[in-house]
Amino acid sequence: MSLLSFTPNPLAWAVSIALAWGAVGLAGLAAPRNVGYVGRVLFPIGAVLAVGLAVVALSALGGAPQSVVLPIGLPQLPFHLRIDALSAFFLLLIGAVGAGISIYAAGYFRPGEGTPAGLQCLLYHVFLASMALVVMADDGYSFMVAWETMALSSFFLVTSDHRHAEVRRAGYLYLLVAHVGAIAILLAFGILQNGTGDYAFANMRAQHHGGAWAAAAFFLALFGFGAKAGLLPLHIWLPEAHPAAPSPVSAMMSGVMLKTAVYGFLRVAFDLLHATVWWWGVVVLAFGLSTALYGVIFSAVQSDMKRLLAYSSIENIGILFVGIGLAIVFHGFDMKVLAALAMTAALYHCLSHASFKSLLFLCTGAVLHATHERSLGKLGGLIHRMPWVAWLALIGVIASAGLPPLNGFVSEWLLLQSFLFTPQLPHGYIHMFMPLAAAGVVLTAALAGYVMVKFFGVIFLGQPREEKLDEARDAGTLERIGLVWLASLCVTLGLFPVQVIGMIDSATTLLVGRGLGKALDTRAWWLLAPISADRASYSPALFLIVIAIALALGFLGVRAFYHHRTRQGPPWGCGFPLLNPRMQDTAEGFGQPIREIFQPFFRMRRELPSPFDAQPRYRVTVEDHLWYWLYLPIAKAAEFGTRLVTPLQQGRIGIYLLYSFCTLLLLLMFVR
Amino acid sequence: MNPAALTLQLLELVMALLLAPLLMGWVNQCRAWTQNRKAPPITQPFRLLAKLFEKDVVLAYNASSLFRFVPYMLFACMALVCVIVPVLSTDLPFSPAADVIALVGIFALARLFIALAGMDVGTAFGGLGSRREMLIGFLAEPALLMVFFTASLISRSTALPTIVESLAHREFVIYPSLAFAGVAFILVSLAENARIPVDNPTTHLELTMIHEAMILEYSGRHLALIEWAAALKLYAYFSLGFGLFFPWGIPQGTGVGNVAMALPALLLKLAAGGFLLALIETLSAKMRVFRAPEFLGMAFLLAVIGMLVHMLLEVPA
Amino acid sequence: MSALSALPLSGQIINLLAAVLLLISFAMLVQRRILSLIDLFAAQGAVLCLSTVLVAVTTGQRHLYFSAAITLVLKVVLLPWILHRLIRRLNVKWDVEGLINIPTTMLVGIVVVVVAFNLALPISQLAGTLTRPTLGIALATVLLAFLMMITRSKAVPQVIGFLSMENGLFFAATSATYGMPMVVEMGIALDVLIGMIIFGVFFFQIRTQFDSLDISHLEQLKEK
Amino acid sequence: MELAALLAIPLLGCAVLALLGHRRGAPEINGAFSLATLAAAAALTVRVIENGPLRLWQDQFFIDPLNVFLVALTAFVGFTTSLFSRPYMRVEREHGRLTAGSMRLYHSMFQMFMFTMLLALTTNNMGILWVAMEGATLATVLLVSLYRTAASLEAAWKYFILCGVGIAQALFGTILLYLAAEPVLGREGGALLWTQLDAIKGSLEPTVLSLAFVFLLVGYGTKVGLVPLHNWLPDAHAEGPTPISAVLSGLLLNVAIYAVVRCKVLVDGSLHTHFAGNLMMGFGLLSVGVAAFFLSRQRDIKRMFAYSSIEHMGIITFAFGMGGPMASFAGLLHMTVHSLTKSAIFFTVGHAVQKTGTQIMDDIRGLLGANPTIGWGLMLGSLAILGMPPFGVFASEFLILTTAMHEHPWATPILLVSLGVAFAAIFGKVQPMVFGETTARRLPHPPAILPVFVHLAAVLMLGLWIPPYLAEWYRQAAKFIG
Repeated sequence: MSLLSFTPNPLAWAVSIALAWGAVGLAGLAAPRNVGYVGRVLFPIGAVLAVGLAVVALSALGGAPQSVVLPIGLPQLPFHLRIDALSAFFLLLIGAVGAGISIYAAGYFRPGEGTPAGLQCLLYHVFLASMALVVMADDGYSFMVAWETMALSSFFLVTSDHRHAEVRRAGYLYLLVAHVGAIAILLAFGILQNGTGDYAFANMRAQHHGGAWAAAAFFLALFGFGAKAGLLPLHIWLPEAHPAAPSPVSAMMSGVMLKTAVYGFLRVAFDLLHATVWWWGVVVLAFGLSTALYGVIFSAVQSDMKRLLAYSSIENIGILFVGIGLAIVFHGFDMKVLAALAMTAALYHCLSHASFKSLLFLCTGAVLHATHERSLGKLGGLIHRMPWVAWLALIGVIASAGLPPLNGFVSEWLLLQSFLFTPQLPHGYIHMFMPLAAAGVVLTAALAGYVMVKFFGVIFLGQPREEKLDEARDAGTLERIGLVWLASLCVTLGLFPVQVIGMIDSATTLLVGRGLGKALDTRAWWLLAPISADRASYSPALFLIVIAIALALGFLGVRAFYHHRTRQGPPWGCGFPLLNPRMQDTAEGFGQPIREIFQPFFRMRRELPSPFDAQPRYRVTVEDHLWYWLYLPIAKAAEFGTRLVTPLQQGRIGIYLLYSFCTLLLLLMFVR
Repeated sequence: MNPAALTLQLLELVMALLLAPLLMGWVNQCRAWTQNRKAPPITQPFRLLAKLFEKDVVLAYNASSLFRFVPYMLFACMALVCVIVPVLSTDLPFSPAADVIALVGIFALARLFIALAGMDVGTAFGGLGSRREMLIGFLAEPALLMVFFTASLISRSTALPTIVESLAHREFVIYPSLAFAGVAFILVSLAENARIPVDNPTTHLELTMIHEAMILEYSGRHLALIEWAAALKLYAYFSLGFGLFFPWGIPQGTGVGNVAMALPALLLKLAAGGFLLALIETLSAKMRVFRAPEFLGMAFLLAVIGMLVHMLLEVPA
Repeated sequence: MSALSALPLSGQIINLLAAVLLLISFAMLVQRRILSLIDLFAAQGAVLCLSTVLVAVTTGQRHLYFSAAITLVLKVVLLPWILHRLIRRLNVKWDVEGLINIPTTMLVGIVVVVVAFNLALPISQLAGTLTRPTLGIALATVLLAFLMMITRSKAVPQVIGFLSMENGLFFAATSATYGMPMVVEMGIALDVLIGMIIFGVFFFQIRTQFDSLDISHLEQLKEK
Repeated sequence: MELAALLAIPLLGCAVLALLGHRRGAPEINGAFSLATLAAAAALTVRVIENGPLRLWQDQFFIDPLNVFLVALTAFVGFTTSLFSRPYMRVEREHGRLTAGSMRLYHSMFQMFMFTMLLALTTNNMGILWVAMEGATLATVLLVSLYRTAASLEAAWKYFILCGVGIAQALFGTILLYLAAEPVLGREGGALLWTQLDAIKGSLEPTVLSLAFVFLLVGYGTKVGLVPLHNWLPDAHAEGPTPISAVLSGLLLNVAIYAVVRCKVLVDGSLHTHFAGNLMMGFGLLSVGVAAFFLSRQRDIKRMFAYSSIEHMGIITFAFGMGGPMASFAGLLHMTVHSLTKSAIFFTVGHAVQKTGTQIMDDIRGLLGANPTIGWGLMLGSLAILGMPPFGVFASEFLILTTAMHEHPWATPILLVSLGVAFAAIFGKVQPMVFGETTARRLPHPPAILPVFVHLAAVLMLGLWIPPYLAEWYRQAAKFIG
């Protein structure tokens, strides 16, 4: 850490970096259509700034909180900014992941696509800066301003290709849900300020709320932040918006923006409300678990690669909230160490998901650029044409499937470890039901593996399903740098959990009052044993070493004792000679078992060919029940509301006068 | 990390590499006997491996580098599992690298790779096999975890050495929960190891095959490695089962005497277990792929009941 | 009874005039013919003027003479004359067809009067004026005019209703407080005059546009 | 002196433009007069900043923190509207939709309208306030029917009748107010002067005042456009020329609210209950709710934004009804930002309508492609009016909602639903108009984009930083609004 202490004031640095992002964005307007300038100059600068932010955040993680009051904002309510461990943690996430995405984006923009590059540059950097400000904001107003600026800039980024109706629809849905969520958050702040008129978080922290008020604030926050994060009934915008956006933006939204929602929730639930009621946690956990299952099941039946990833993001958010819910439960029963364990799992998963999901989204971006195809049904065999992207994507896939020795597994492992303690909860029912939730988490993780096999296998393996895929080109240099950066993040996070947990321990301590630091077995730097080595341990480094040795020995052994002769020939396929690419398993086919098993989850429509069709067609569409059960009824209710008020304005002046007359009389009666 | 332990660790690995094909052979023999067939020699799997290693590899034109990488990866994963699961002693230097949860992770990692390999050449069968394999996988994992949960609730640990120690070296107690968990574990093992009634390791019938469908395109040394890895997997499941449910005979120390005592116990257990497997395979029929969820759902249910029973009966109030 | 007899004669006359005012209001409410409606409006203005003069005489409030003069000029002479001219120019002498039939209107009107009286009761007890009992009648006049505007489907009667409402307000001002301050009175009068001119403009515009003054043509702007 | 100029300049402008309004240079003359008015308002503001509140001409006029910023705002929006109307009205004239006479009427009445607004704001006399409010109706009613189409005629007729009748109720209320005050202040004591009334409000008879307030609320509330008295508003906004829609929405409604607030202060002082506030909260909520549901039915763009004005008036009324320093502060801020934002929106709408030749939203597409500045103006304006930070509308909504959440939590679900529905409706309609493939054509005169972005910049600034003296005025005004 001494290396990093060159920054005397992390807050000042972080704010300057946010401002510098703004400046970089504005510089984009100087030559909005000059892709070379915007891409090769401005975006790399943004990436360097992001790295700087990550460094600053690292140095702030261990340090004391710092705060500053800016001379802008409302008169009694200037902008308060503050960096404490929690903000620093999320700044680290934004910086580290943002750097990879920025450098990738530098190579991504091509002339003549949608919104001018300069404008995109502005929006992109405003987006980055607003995310940084969200996690630094220390009062309700500045938080909301940064929060909505973030929503707005990302909305414009999502709709940068606004000539397509479905992109517009996606953007609309996104901003609508975001806005409704924002109002809920705002109301939560309204409760938290407790009539003092002081919206600074310091004041909210000091307030004491009655049970009902606190619960109201908590659930409003859950609603508001859940809407942004994509928690179950409010997830509907996510699979629309993320695919519609340009890939770097999808990566940024999925990888980073969703985490700001998690940040907001943690801030309100733990820091401001102190999360002392255990059943809140049960509710959060239930929502999280159903979100995770829902997300992964839907993800498995998608046939658009970006939608698939978007649903997978929903799943991961669900897992995150499971961790948070569990932490609240433990915290509510005052089991601090266990709360710290669950919270560490959640925070770790934030980092993990941010790195691997942005990596995967960027890979889809590369594929999209190379092939102009998003539909899984038209891809295939790209590992031959795009080996860089394919192998880097494989890292993301393994991480996303939650497999050792990469980062996805670490957080999952921590989460399951904390679930193992749930039978100790001093409450009937809960201590019996909780372990079942663990099974749900495992089911989710296993399904995630299914999804990832489908994702990787259909895109990169097999034979190309279309002729034009033969012309696909691998990602450019800048794009590769971005991908490698993120992939190495995944690997680092996967291999050095002890160090990473040590780093984020201050954030955990801030949230639940206790870190894992003391409980962490420090017998060996390579061994992760959160409670004690007897209890459970995991060492990814050792893991990797053993596998590597076994791999090498196996490889060399076979060569040494036998031979390495290889012949090439046509595929065997049980002796079937007329193999063509259309005979491969399709994305739909791969999803078929899931559709069968989880049939009640879907609203499915199938068009089966009849035996006499000259051109037989098979089509299946899978839709979300919630859309029909929840959103359309809401839309209908709104429609009903409109129909209800419409007679008020029916054109006849006599009737209008009658309204005034009746109003007057009614009020006069009322006064009497 | 003392040299004795390291030696023991190596010994355990070598033993696994040797015993795994033998176990395969033993199961096949038992099956032949129970089915009134003439049994092949117990070393038949070794001969098969040797033959495959000798043969040339025939690669499809469009096989990718991933395809050639997977057999080694698979083999390495299974080797790692065998390093971790205690069979001769609980004092293994590599054992802390992974607990039971991580073990599930390794199996899943191997599964992911083989499923990807199955899709690589782009035949109709490969993809089909991969998808079925993943289907079985995601159904089996929660059940397996519940089994581990029960076991680790008893021993308050997920580290395998600790579980084994707590069951084998504390005073003897009957845990009814373990009975349920054990049955569940057997069901999961059958599914995970491509055994009847979920899969049939000996068939190449399109409609039913799962594991074989994925490895159709492999040949020569690649296929040998995969077969060996499959044998290792079976062996690993056996030793896991013994560690969780019949840990008696696994010593704590690393002394020669301890190991000498542990080896016969292991062989005995393997022989019994192999026979049991053959018996199950003989007595049951392969079921439709879509019955697999019911089958594994049953496993899950049993594991959960086991856990609840543990909470009800075995936790001192 | 004793309260009534305690009132001076002028007060009693004003009460009578107020009653007449109310009567005229009712008459306007039920009147079908447009020309008679204008006459009634003029009569209402005359009564108003008379009562204002009477109050002025009784109380010695100078500025009330002025108000009375304005009323006389504006509401008895000028506006009826303009209306008559308009009617002639626009050639709209048809009978007025109400939206609600007349007995119903009358019933509603009676209810409105009761309400108005009851509302005005507590207020008028506070007023320090001679004419305070008539505040209820003023309010009733306003509300009846309102009712008339609601029930009429032609432009001219609606405007007359509007003007009648203005009368009621004026009467209220007189009865409650002996009139508003001069500046305000002037302003109100100016507004009424300009309003009337604009109404005239409108009549022509509407007539040019729709060939009639039936405001049922003016029901196109609505939510569908 | 400044006040005299402030009132005389528009009056003079009215006279001059009545003569010259049809000439080529008339829009410039109009702009010059508006600029002069703005200068006078600025001078007055400076003087108030230096010397504090003023009372002039035997207390007949007064400037206090509540109306000084409204005066400045009115003059400012009046000026920017005149800038906007310059190219707008030229295009209308060249398309033959307007005659020379109507140009004269338009310019003259525009100045007249400004005069009545400023008079209503600065007068201390509740009676004059009424006269000025009625005058504002009269000045604009003929402008609404400027196009002489059937629809515009109908709109103007409804506007006139409904507002006329409404304001008549306000007169009755004023009379009752006078009735209550006369015994205390006497006839010569200036019983209609607000400052006097304010001084003795504690001794006013509560019964009379509560009745008076009902009449005043219904009367001025009609002008504010409170549901169910709002029916004239969408018609008038949609059918008149767009500059008039801009000033109606941006200024007239503000002034009407101002009148209501003035009355509320007196009633509160007399009653010592929350009666007036409760009434206003009720009306406010009803307006917000009903207007929000109306929004999604709209096809005409100006009509839609008219309903949006009703919604925002509802929010402001609710805020003032809630009372307390925070809510009143927010209400005042909301008045300011709403009037700036809404007029900016109408400016862009005006240009967009001229470009596409239709007010039907389904036929307006791809403004961003046709003219990026108009497109962005409309998009940003709409987002601002929908309460997206960092625009100022959000600042006030933030304060209003958070205060409501604490003090009247029952109201927040209504607000939440209404704001959500309003967002869905407006944004759902604006987005396809701005985005997508274009349908617009070129216009002979370059659009007046400056006013739009000046307004939006001001609104943006108010969201992030409120100038100290403005904040101070708000605070002081909020203090006596209570």
